[in-house]
Amino acid sequence: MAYEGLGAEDLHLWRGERHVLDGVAFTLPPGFCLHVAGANGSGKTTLLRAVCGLLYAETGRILWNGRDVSEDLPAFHSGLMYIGHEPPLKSDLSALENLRYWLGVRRRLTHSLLEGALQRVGASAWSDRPVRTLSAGQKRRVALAALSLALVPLWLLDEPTTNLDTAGQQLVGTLIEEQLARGGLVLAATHQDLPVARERVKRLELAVE
Amino acid sequence: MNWTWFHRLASPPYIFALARRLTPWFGWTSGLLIAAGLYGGLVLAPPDYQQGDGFRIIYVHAPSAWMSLMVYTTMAVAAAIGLIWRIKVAHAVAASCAPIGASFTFAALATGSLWGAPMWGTWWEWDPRLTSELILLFLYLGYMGLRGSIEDTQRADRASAVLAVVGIVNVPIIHYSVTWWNSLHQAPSVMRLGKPAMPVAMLVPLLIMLLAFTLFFVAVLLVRLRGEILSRERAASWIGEALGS
Amino acid sequence: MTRFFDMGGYALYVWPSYAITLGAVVLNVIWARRSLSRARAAARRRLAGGGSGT
Amino acid sequence: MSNVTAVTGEPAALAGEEGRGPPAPASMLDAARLVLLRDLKLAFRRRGQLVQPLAFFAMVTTLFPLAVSPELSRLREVAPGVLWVAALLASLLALEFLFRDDAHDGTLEQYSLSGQPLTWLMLAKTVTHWLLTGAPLALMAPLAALSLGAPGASVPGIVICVAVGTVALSLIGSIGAALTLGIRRSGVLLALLTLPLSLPVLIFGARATELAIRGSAYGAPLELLAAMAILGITLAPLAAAAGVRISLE
Repeated sequence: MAYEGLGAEDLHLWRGERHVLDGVAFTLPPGFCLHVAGANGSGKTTLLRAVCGLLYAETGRILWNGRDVSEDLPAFHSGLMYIGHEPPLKSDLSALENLRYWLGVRRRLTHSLLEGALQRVGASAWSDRPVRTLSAGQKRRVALAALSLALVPLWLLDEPTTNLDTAGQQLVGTLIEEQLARGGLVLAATHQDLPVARERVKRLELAVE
Repeated sequence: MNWTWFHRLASPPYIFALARRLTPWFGWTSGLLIAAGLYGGLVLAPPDYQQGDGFRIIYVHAPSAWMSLMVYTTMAVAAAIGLIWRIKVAHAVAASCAPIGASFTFAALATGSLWGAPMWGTWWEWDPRLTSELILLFLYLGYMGLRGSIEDTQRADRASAVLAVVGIVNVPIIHYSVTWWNSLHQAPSVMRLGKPAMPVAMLVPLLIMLLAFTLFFVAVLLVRLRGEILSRERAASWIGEALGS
Repeated sequence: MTRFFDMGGYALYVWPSYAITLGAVVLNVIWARRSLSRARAAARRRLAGGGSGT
Repeated sequence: MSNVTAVTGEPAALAGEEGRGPPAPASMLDAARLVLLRDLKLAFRRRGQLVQPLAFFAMVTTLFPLAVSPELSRLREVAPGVLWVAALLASLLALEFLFRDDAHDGTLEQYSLSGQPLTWLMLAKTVTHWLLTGAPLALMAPLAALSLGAPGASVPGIVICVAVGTVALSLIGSIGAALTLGIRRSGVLLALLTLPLSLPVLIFGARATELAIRGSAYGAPLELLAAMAILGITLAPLAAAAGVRISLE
């Protein structure tokens, strides 16, 4: 049963009376993207949070390269990036400062790396403005820069394309494809289409209870 | 190592049935013992040579004070077990403890004050034991306040469990600091429980009452526990059976 | 008998103490029973209402 | 095992920037330094919030002469109590902000998923809280004490006592702040949880300050205060981290 990549077995999770995850299971080999689809309230966010260990699933396990992640959560965490609905940015700091403090907790950074990542997502022009003055789409782009900087094998993205213009959505697609080409894995929860080549995408449809 | 007994013990249906079977035993035994203790304490025990009949308050004050600490300890141990091994039944035990402990802490404070009134000539004295008891009441209130403010039962269980464990680490420190503080500011208190020379006729009813209250705690805990288990189980098939009878 | 109730002059302190403590005992019994019956009622409602789960 | 190939995703396959190998992970010390620097920088961008607890402390200690009496001999007697109650309340006031913004904008999530020990990051945050409230309070306390009739010679003693005591207060407070995360209008509850636990700090702190004002040796209560601070450093971040994790669930 030891396989490479990410797997989930029989995840059950309740929120109060609601049975949000009802025996969810999937496997995802390296180089593939799992598109978690479903209507609002079908548990997309819950699944992502359960996979990365923020939520505790009452039954079931998460497997990473064939091993139960609960055996060594810190090691699992250092190999993943989770980006929720709202990019975790401090409104009083600039984009550059945000990235330095956010990613710096995980890995060593140099100024040129930060600059490069920001340039990549088209943020050079406004990287020293306080995040409070940025638009929702610009904040998303900062989060994309963080993703590419982290260089981790597993990405968990909650609605990665919201608030982005067409060019921004293309950028998401390109970044995901690069990640897959590196042998990385992506879990993306969105009710929209993913701008990624079909043959690399597996689909998981969640139903509302 | 064989852990099956552990899992059996932690399984809600088993505990639920066990609690239902054991409740009457604990309940009636404690009822009989309370009656015996009251008779012994109020009638058989001789008056104290210093405090006269006023000392008879000890038969309700000491068991209440004992309950306040014992219940808190039980709560903290159950909370720690629930936190570490994620055992729902343990959280249910902890949740059942708080109101019982708080009510007896209040009784211990009230009876302590009533006992102190004729002895000290004032209704409240910053006596170390009473002060510790007061802080313990605040700890209980904080625990129940935290539980009450979190809607999701699981989160409430885990957050309040952390608080209970933090509290039990602090209880000895608080007690020590209050005693230390008290020793600076006033003479040792009049109320001394551990008098070694307590005559047997006085001591026996006290021991009976301590035992009776402990059994009473178990009985009430078992009843509350069943309620807490029911509210934590979701549509499990055994609930139908449990409710049917 | 009056001597018993007088408690050597401490009646004002002894009897309220016993009343408060036994009151706590009785209240605990009542509260525990009520919380159990509430939980029962809630569980029954749950079984009757959303019993489709699992 | 057989299907492990060079292509599939060992983390090393993600070899980083322009083929320079995988990124070097940040050390625990780096992580703590960044958490601390970030909070300091944020605090200085919002100076108003920073000054509030200090202004509160000054206000409360000013109220006492007006409420009790302007006689310095009487004020000197109550001064330790006034200082410590005011410090306790001021530290409590600042606690509400300790994790609130981080919880709101998702920073706590990122901390708990960073692969760094959350306990350690919580300790870094609590140290920041102390630097922003405890340390300034320790510097302000002598001023308040002087205005309450304490002799000038007692200043160093008061600074040390308040500095050590507020370390313990920040640590105890971090537990309460973590546990009340996500609760609306948590202020009163936070006080109810934190104040009973802070009682020993109040007792030993006030006693040490009293001795310092009288000019006697205050070593014994100060040592007890320090013992509590050390116990807090070892245990409180664990509880705070557990509380934060629970609040994220």
